[in-house]
Amino acid sequence: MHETVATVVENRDLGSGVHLLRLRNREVCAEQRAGRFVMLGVGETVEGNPPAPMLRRPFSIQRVEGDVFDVLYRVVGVGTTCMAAMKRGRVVEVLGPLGNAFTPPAPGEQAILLGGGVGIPPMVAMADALSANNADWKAFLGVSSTADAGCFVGFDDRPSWDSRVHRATMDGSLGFHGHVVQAWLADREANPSVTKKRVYACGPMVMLRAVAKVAASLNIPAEVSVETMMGCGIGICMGCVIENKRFTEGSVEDRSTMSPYDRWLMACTKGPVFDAQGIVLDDGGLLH
Amino acid sequence: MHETVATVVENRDLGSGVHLLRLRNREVCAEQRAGRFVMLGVGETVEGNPPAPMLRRPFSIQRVEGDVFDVLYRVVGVGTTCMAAMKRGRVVEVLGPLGNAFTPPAPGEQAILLGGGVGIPPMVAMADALSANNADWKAFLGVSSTADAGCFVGFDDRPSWDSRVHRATMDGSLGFHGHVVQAWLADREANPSVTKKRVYACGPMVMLRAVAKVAASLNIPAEVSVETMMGCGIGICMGCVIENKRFTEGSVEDRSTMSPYDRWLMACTKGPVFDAQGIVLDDGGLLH
Amino acid sequence: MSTRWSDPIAPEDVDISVDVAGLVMKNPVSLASGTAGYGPELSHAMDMSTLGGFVTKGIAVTPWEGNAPPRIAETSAGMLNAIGLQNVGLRAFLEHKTPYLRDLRASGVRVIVNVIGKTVDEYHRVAKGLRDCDAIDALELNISCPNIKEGGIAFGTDCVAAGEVTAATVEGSDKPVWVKLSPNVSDISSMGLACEENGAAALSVINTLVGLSIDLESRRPRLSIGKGGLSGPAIKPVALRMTDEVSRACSIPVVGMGGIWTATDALEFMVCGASAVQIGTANFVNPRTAEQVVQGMRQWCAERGVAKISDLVGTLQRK
Amino acid sequence: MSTRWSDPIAPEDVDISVDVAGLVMKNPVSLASGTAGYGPELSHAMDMSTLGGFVTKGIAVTPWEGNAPPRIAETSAGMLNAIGLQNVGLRAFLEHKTPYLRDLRASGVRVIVNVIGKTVDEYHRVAKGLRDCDAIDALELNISCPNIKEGGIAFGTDCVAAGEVTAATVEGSDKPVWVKLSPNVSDISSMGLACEENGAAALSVINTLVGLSIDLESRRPRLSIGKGGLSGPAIKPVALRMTDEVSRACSIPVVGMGGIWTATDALEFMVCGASAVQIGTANFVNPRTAEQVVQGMRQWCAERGVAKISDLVGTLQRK
Ligand SMILES: Cc1cc2nc3c(=O)[nH]c(=O)nc-3n(C[C@H](O)[C@H](O)[C@H](O)COP(=O)(O)OP(=O)(O)OC[C@H]3O[C@@H](n4cnc5c(N)ncnc54)[C@H](O)[C@@H]3O)c2cc1C
Ligand SMILES: Cc1cc2nc3c(=O)[nH]c(=O)nc-3n(C[C@H](O)[C@H](O)[C@H](O)COP(=O)(O)OP(=O)(O)OC[C@H]3O[C@@H](n4cnc5c(N)ncnc54)[C@H](O)[C@@H]3O)c2cc1C
Ligand SMILES: Cc1cc2nc3c(=O)[nH]c(=O)nc-3n(C[C@H](O)[C@H](O)[C@H](O)COP(=O)(O)O)c2cc1C
Ligand SMILES: Cc1cc2nc3c(=O)[nH]c(=O)nc-3n(C[C@H](O)[C@H](O)[C@H](O)COP(=O)(O)O)c2cc1C
Ligand code: FES
Ligand code: FES
Repeated sequence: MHETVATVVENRDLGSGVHLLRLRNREVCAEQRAGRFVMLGVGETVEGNPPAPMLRRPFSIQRVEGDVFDVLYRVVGVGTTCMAAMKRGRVVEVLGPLGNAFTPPAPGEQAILLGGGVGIPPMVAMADALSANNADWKAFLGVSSTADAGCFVGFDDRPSWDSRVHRATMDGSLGFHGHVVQAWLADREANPSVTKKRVYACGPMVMLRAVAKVAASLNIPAEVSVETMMGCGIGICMGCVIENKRFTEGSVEDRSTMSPYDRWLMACTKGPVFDAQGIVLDDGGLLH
Repeated sequence: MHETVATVVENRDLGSGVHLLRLRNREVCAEQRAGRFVMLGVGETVEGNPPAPMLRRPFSIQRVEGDVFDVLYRVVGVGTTCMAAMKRGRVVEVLGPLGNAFTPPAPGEQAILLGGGVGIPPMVAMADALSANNADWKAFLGVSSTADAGCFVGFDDRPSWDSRVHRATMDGSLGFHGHVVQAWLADREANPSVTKKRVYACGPMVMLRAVAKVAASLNIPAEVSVETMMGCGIGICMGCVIENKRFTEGSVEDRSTMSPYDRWLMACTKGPVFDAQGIVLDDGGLLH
Repeated sequence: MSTRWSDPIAPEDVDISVDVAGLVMKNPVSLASGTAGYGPELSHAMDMSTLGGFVTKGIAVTPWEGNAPPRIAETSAGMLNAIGLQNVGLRAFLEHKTPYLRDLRASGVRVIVNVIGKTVDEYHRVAKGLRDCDAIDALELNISCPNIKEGGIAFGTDCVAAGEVTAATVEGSDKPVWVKLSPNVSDISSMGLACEENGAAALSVINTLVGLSIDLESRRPRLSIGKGGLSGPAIKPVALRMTDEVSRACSIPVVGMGGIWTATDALEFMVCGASAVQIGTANFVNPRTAEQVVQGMRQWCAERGVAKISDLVGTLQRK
Repeated sequence: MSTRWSDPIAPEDVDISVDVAGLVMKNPVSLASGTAGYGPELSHAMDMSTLGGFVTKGIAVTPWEGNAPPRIAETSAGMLNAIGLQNVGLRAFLEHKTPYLRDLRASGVRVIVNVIGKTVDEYHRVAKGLRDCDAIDALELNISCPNIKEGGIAFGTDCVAAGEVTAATVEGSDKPVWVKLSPNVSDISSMGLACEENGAAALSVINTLVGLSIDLESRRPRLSIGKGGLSGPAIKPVALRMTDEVSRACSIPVVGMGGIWTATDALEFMVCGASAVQIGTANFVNPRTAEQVVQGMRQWCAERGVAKISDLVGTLQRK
């Protein structure tokens, strides 16, 4: 983890409020592992005042190329609006890489990558890592409509992957008509295989819930990367918690080893990657 | 008075933290009279937050040329630091012109303009107005040293005025060695004249006090433009007050017409121009 | 109202009028006391007839000097003020300020006079002096006058004193009496209840938080008298919390304020229980704020099919 | 000290150590409770040995769950939190957290344990449990626990209760007991006095202001439990005012906090009467804030010839 600054190399508008921000910082790149994220200082700083917005914002690292790392983001509020205005050369405060990382698949396992919208970035990171290791993988990526196809950029930029990549839209305007989990299940049916699978997923809560449910019923191990409201990214604000399913629904033995402190897990340090069956995939309705 | 926006035409660095900001807005220009000022929205605005800094800042209008008006300013804090970063094309919120204006000299009177540092701008406005009316005037302008000579820009840009303009520095590095009031008195001695005089002054409090004292002793009418801490510029915050000398030191008749309400005068609406003998030229030590 | 919104309607079909204890206002937005002078000052910068209401600078029975400058200082997302309630006094108010206010009222804007005093009797006398005045609709008592040192009571932080001053003013007045509560208390609801029990028609929530700002180089307070009142967006979370608390504890209407900058801010106060709102500090930064907030509130309701803005009041969903 | 400064001196010649009721700290800057975990978390981002002190997250006699998310929300120049004092409890603290703290203490950083409880007895038991613990230097009682609904007393807003809980903790402890005051009161000085009279060694001023933030579209509070505590630069003027009030009313030292972002902010608290300061919210935004503030304070003193930083304490000039 580094508390440092990075320089904007590019901030590409991909349409529909989705942008690709490319930042240069060698140290951050050196420590990246698929699933990790950075806290970016996106606000405007005026002497004598805190930046506005004040808190840094968390973003997954999508890809590392040399000493440049990429962040794919969607404009949803004040912080991301500030990001969209960043010009080449601008210096940005960065803390990271933070959090744990996805567990690599065991030898012989096929990785199934499921990414929805701006949840696709960690899947790009996984695909890069898996490809570098010549591991077997397939990706199912979904957005609501072709207008959001900018979210696919990390995969679009690797045409050689095309046979592994399955795109889907909710409205059917591009690729598979339906959501990513449906796309995956349809593909399973069309191309049955006996290879062991391991699922990796990132996207809206509703998608992660579907992933966890399907993976459980198929008895496939699944890891999900969650997005909670983060204040610090390093375990000091205790703001980013997600509910520990072993605490609320665990077995008697599970519970006997736990204290009330263990009900809520900090997503920034214990996560953002969790076993899909280990946490309650619910956000009180305030996040997506 | 207009609540409007203006476009930055130029923001020229004149050295030593002094800048000339040129703003385009036809309506503001149309209502300008020497001595008036504008409230500028100088902060950065980020959605969902007030601008930082929040309050607008008051600046004299130095000169109007067509639909462009000039503001000469010195970087002293957060707001003026933001101003220094403004680029051509940037849109700035403007409220103005505000305040009263200098009383023009009576026919036959000679106007003596005394300006110190970033108090010179209203004297530029006066010189422009007087020259347009072919009135007789002399200006005495002071800065601390030649490094601050950028403050003279409004006069430097009118070489034809040179015979009327006397520059002074506190350290003697340019022009007269001493402050503006000394420069004026030295010139009076060197060039005695019987023409009736009327004094107009703007600058630090210590200078305005000297002006008021000398003018009183010479029995010359004098008007000063004061700079107080302003919140609104239009008489609604009651923040910008200066003490009414007629209230504290006035005659019995004076006082009999006044209520306690009259002790403090709002500089934004009753001023910024006041009779030098009518107000207490003291700022509690917190302004310059 | 349910959490879900309905289909959009036309902006002109939204009823944005509100009723504050029988006083119907054409929209929920007033200018807050001390931030809009006596009326004419702002009329050059905005169309005053677009307002729901207008609250005057505090009026005392005699003119007050106010404090020496500096009277204001900026802080992060806020400002401190210690104007010291400089005011023309009751007589000059009636003579010089009511003509404009009478016209403003005739244009459909509710006029509320903010009242200050150092003793219960002084409040009572202002109330009596304003009897039969046809330029005004209601009184708003400012019970957080910073005059404890001059022998006045801490009306704003003591339930008994707040009740007394309310009762005395109500007794003296022929108009509805609103009481403006101080946020510098452990329990603002009991203050509100004390006022309600003594005849207050509505409660204005909140006045400024007491704060201090200093200049480190000179090691002196930035304001001449030392402390001042904090206002602006910095205090909005405290103001929303108190609006919610008071509106649930009391049965008279609440008028909310504290840091309102946008239509969204104003609507948040209504959802938290305010029947109407006031805008203060924002007027200094953009004198057309109130006009824009009114328009924005109407638009927001139209887009969500809210036909009557007052249906939003106090609809905060709790778990 | 006079208002004028002296000739500059070398930064290394400035004595920036302070003494808080006999506890000597190598510099005035600590990390505030609940904003720096139990210590190790921040050590990856900053050099912890540069700190004057470190205050742990609040510790209760048993582990607490804390609240459901969302637990934090941003506001103008501030943030709201309702973590709900999730904590590992006394036993796990002693077992798992003290080893790191012991090392930290050995590096010259003062370690203060923030204590929470729902009853007087719970505070007392934590104090007793921490007796003889050589990893810590002092206790800091958080008496503004948001647990009134669970049957606890409003320690933070009631002088008698605050005095009782102080006395019981002092009685149980072998270490100096600081009490951290709530700003949500009418008169913070009497709260401070009540604690002083009951044996408090120092007073920490201030905890968070109670606030509310809502999401207008869903008409729900942004925090799961509704209200939360406001911190950050927005509250600095209130915190400075209370630091000044408490330090003048009480004779025990005051530790100031609330919105500190820069060395200037920290020095302002000292001039207003704080013997030392704590940094909270700023750690989230820049985890190296404390380190930079310490350096900045030293530099500032050097430039003005202040040879001993503690000479600045309480030197605010009044008219
Ligand atoms: C580990 C992690 C990785 C993330 N990676 C990405 C990414 O690669 N690309 C991307 O576009 N987004 C990502 N997010 C979400 C991103 O952080 C938020 O969209 C962003 O912080 C919103 O900031 P804002 O100021 O624009 O929105 P705000 O104005 O703060 O809020 C707008 C909306 O966004 C939601 N939101 C705000 N903050 C967060 C947050 N920290 N997490 C989730 N939702 C939030 C709010 O509930 C609100 O509905 C990630 C979040 C986490 C925790
Ligand atoms: C009617 C009027 C006309 C003015 N004309 C000019 C001008 O033409 N050129 C120019 O450079 N300056 C002018 N000023 C002063 C100018 O407004 C301040 O320098 C400016 O507001 C400082 O803003 P800041 O944010 O940079 O400083 P801050 O960070 O707010 O403060 C820095 C220092 O400036 C002082 N200061 C802050 N605000 C004011 C204020 N409103 N008035 C006076 N001092 C202040 C403070 O006491 C402090 O010492 C004028 C002021 C008034 C009232
Ligand atoms: C400069 C100034 C003067 C004020 N004067 C008064 C006053 O005379 N009477 C009063 O009841 N409130 C007064 N207030 C308080 C405001 O009416 C309002 O309650 C407070 O500022 C919070 O709202 P805001 O954040 O929108 O400003 C004043 C506020 C400011 C900033
Ligand atoms: C997320 C968060 C958690 C906090 N937890 C505690 C706590 O456990 N005990 C406590 O006494 N204060 C707690 N506080 C209050 C801070 O210690 C501090 O008093 C307050 O935030 C003001 O300082 P600041 O503005 O620098 O943050 C917490 C504050 C925040 C923001
Ligand atoms: S984001 Fe602060 S603890 Fe996780
Ligand atoms: S600046 Fe607000 S009244 Fe003059």
